[in-house]
Amino acid sequence: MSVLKAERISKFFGHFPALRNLSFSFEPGSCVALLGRNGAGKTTLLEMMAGLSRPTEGTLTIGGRVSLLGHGIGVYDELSARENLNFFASLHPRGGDVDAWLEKVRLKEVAEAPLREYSRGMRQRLALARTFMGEPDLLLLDEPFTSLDDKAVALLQWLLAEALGRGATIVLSTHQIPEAMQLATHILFLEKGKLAYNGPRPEEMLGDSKWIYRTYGVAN
Amino acid sequence: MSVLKAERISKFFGHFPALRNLSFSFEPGSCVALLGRNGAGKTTLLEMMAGLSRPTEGTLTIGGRVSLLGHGIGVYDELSARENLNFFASLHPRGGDVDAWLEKVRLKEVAEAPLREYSRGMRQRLALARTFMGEPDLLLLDEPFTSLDDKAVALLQWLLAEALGRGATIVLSTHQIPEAMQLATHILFLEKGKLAYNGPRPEEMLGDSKWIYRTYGVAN
Amino acid sequence: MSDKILLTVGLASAAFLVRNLYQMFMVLPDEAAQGAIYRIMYFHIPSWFSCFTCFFASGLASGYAIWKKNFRGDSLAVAATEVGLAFTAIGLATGMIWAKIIWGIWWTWDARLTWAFITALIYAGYLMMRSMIDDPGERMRVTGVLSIFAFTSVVITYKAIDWWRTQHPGAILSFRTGGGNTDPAMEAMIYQNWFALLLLTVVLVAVRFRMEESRREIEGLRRAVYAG
Amino acid sequence: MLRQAWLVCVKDVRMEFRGKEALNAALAFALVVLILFSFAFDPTSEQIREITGGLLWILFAFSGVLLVNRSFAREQSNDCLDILIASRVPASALLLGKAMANLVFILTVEAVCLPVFSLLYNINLFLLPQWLLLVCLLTSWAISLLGTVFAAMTVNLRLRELMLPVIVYPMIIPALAGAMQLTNVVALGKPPEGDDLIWVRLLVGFDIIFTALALGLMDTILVD
Amino acid sequence: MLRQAWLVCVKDVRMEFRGKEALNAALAFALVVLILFSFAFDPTSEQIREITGGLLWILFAFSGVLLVNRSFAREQSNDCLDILIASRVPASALLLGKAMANLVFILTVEAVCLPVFSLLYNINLFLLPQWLLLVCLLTSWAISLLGTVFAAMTVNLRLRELMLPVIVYPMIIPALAGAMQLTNVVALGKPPEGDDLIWVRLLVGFDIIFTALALGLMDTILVD
Ligand code: HEM
Ligand SMILES: Nc1ncnc2c1ncn2[C@@H]1O[C@H](COP(=O)(O)OP(=O)(O)OP(=O)(O)O)[C@@H](O)[C@H]1O
Ligand SMILES: Nc1ncnc2c1ncn2[C@@H]1O[C@H](COP(=O)(O)OP(=O)(O)OP(=O)(O)O)[C@@H](O)[C@H]1O
Ligand SMILES: [Mg+2]
Ligand SMILES: [Mg+2]
Repeated sequence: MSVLKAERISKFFGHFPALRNLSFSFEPGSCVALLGRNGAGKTTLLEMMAGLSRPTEGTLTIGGRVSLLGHGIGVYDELSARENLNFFASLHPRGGDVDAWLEKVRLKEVAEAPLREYSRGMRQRLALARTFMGEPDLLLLDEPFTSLDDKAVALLQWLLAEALGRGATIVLSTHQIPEAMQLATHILFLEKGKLAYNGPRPEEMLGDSKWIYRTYGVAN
Repeated sequence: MSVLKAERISKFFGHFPALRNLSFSFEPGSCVALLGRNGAGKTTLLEMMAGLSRPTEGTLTIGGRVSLLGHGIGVYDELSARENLNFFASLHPRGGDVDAWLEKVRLKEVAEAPLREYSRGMRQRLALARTFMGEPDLLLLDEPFTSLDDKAVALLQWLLAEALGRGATIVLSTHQIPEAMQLATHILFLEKGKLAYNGPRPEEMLGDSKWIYRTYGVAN
Repeated sequence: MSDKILLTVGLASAAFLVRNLYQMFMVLPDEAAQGAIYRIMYFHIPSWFSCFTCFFASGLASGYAIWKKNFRGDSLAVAATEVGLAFTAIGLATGMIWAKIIWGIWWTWDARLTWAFITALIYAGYLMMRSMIDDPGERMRVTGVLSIFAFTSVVITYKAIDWWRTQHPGAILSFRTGGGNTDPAMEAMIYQNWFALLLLTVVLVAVRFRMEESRREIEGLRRAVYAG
Repeated sequence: MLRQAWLVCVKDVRMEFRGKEALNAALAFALVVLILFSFAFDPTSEQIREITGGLLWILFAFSGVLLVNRSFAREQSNDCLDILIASRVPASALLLGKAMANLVFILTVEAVCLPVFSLLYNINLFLLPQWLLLVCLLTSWAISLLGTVFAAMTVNLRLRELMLPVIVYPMIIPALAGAMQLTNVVALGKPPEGDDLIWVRLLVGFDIIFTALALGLMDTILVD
Repeated sequence: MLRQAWLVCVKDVRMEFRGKEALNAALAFALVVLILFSFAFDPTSEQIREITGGLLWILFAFSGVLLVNRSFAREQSNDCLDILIASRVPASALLLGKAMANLVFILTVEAVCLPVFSLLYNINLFLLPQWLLLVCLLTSWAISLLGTVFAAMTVNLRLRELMLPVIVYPMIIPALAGAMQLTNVVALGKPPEGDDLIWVRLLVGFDIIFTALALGLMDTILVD
């Protein structure tokens, strides 16, 4: 079961407050778009959810199996696609069906070749398989749409929809708002480390990406 | 004077043809959007224009002062903003006015601090100053909109417009089509290393980013 | 610690040192075998004791800092390490001068000397490492662990004269030898001077600790300004 | 935890033995340094017997640290380390797994270099193979473990390839000193006895203390 | 071209002397290896005189390559090298500038290590300072130049930190062998004469040939 709950968490890098006093909680099946300007604290928050760092203050409760897609793709260049997935699957009791996933991201034919012979798109597809495999309860995605072409964006959106369908919780940060708005059910909007908006996705965001900056952003 | 002319250029990585038989030429004052799916060859082409690699076949003629903004930001973390700009300016006879540029990207107050204390946005602004300083004739930008927030995108677009205004040639690759279409005068559309479209920006692209994939892309 | 207490401790340490110097040169006689130069031992040995004390404090403070995620512990650890390194330098310098006079060479590679050098290098590495890590939290963890690991080398340095046959003299203090081969007045002087140096250590560490605290504060403020 | 450590170790070993790039490079490095040594120290003199252990273990310490450094670079190139931590693999399992894999690599380098050294310098090192093996195992574990711990800690450091030796070499000197001494003795065909047994005990103690310290502290180190 | 080389050199030196991180680390590395050596070779024996040159130049070769490696890593961290090439700075200017900066760094390390070595090993190396300086200059330029050339070539290699020593050490062995021999002679207070002058000529020739080769070839190496 996925739980995602933050109570008054803050994160300081030394004296510098990267996140201040955030509280939120989300139900399973939510897709949360994490928005905010450069340096607002999106990556910091996601890394904290992933367990890569701990809050300086407050408590962050995360339950269930967590899966992360950060800036790096998180697969090994020296292994083949199959070996990669096998390794990540074997780390968990409920690892996932490697063959089915190779099929899903259309890498079955080249599954034995080492990754360094893959093109960028193929590596990205493998990274997506690695992230979504094994039915994780909480998916953490940091700018997942970056440098994806139209097809890859479609694949990612399809995977996201599927995960939402089986009740997973998704948190994704992005600057490419239109791509994210199609699926987002909630929005967390950060301004300089503070929570400026936390709630369901407003209708206005569908057509107008900058609506949230104008409405909840600090005038500047 | 900026010249940009390719005659039947190809690029092979070993036996793999990354680019096949491209010919194009652009006038000063053009803003060329380089589009194509992941692995189509955009970065390869830009690197060739930048002189980082040479075509396997064909000739590529580049004239004037070239300036590149690749995936990395291309400034030194150990130097201050001013030292960075001074260094890059000093490499060229017509280097550019460092103070004016520090002002322009709003880094004047912190110009003496070493870069590693800067936030991501500040580093990006400095990278933009480095790229646009000294009136380069040919600007090569590889996915420049990636992970920029709304303000940074606006700054970049303003700088691009200014450069176009004084007659520079711009080539930029991107997957974020709406951001690029506002300025683009021409489009180079690559499909698996081949030139699928080369010409002025069609009106249709303004509202519909995927138009070019549908119209000139190989069915798939 | 308030300025007043610090000042008092500092003055006490100075007064004590002056008194000790008077005792050393005016009251205590020359040593039988070495002559006048033996007096350098009143600084050599207490310096190493102070140095070990500092490194021990650094290890403890580091452990506390990691365990409690407390940056004050981290600041204390740097302060103690730096002052400890200063005493290492004094220990090395006095030892080398002594060596030049007694042995005729500045240095030899016996276990005690070598390990004293290794210890100095490890703790210098600790300081180097600090300057290379920008993130304060990571800096605290990494150098904290380093400080804890490094203390093993202090232990080896201390025990080197027992474990190996060294050119460096063996134990002379009665708590290690069981007593008997050192003049009690001379031994007492060692402890008295150590006490004076310890007072000085407290003052130095406290001052350095404050500096580190405000440096951290400034760093944070600066980042906050730049991030905007 | 042991299962996950084993998985990590198997993955690392498989990755390396796939292309053998780092191994080959480390081997080549060791051989090149061997040649450098032959210019620095007259290799035909009898003196060379007395410094056999010293040469060998300096060599192994150098290439060992290079290998360890590489092993974390591999984990870092696509941010794989973050993924492992995010999917709740305990840091101690990671450390143990990687340390075991690095042990395998270091032992491989030693397995090649020892006979080559014997041949080139005309010194038979294998008079007491079981003792040699013991010394190699104990010391290589020390190098691998401490190397892995500090590589894990310095994984984000700009100057890792420079700082890693600066930190690791002084820390493993006790183990190296023991190994040098024991190798010298064993190369003469004498089983260690008397004073030399202290070095064996030192090696064992060193391994135990640091393994315990590392496993205990690791979980707090990797996550802040 | 010389102007640009000078600019690159000044920039590199300024960058390094700002934080002195790599220099400090290289110095610490050299000192640590000095200690390692003291365990490996009986440092109190008279024999040590005969291997002084060997020890010193192995030390300098090691830390030199680390410094050179670092100097390119710095260029690469934000893809700055690409920017320089793209803005038509000739590769030979880049090479020359970086080689000069690296020479400064290596000489700095030597300037600290030589007195420390003299002190610790109780050997006065400064009996003929002008000869020592000459040997240091010639050999350090060889290390710096060849190191910089190969670092430039391997700049995109995954295994650079491993491959660089493997390639550079064998190439500079002639220079190192000369330096070792000459340092041994000079440390005895004898100016090189007779057979030893051949080594001086070898060093000079080595420097000239490789500088010419590097400057000539560099423009074709960096761009593929
Ligand atoms: C550079 C050279 C030297 C170094 C690095 C050095 C280092 C040390 C160290 C680390 C201690 C530790 C204190 C302790 O044992 O608790 C010490 C103590 C001592 N040193 Fe030295 N030392 C040096 C030279 C000398 C010389 C030349 C002499 C006299 C000939 C000397 C005499 C002593 C004595 C008597 C002690 C006290 C031993 C005890 O009872 O614990 N040292 N030295
Ligand atoms: N390790 C660190 N040490 C010090 N400051 C940090 C560290 N990591 C992040 N910061 C600071 O914390 C703030 C938030 O950074 P974060 O990376 O979370 O922003 P972001 O919202 O992800 O921005 P972007 O859209 O640019 O990715 C920034 O001001 C950054 O400079
Ligand atoms: N150094 C190389 N060696 C071998 N193949 C390469 C190399 N660089 C690129 N390629 C291949 O050339 C093709 C074009 O790559 P390129 O990076 O130019 O694509 P791109 O259009 O920039 O894609 P993206 O949108 O993902 O950035 C890809 O199939 C890639 O695998
Ligand atoms: Mg981010
Ligand atoms: Mg690209």
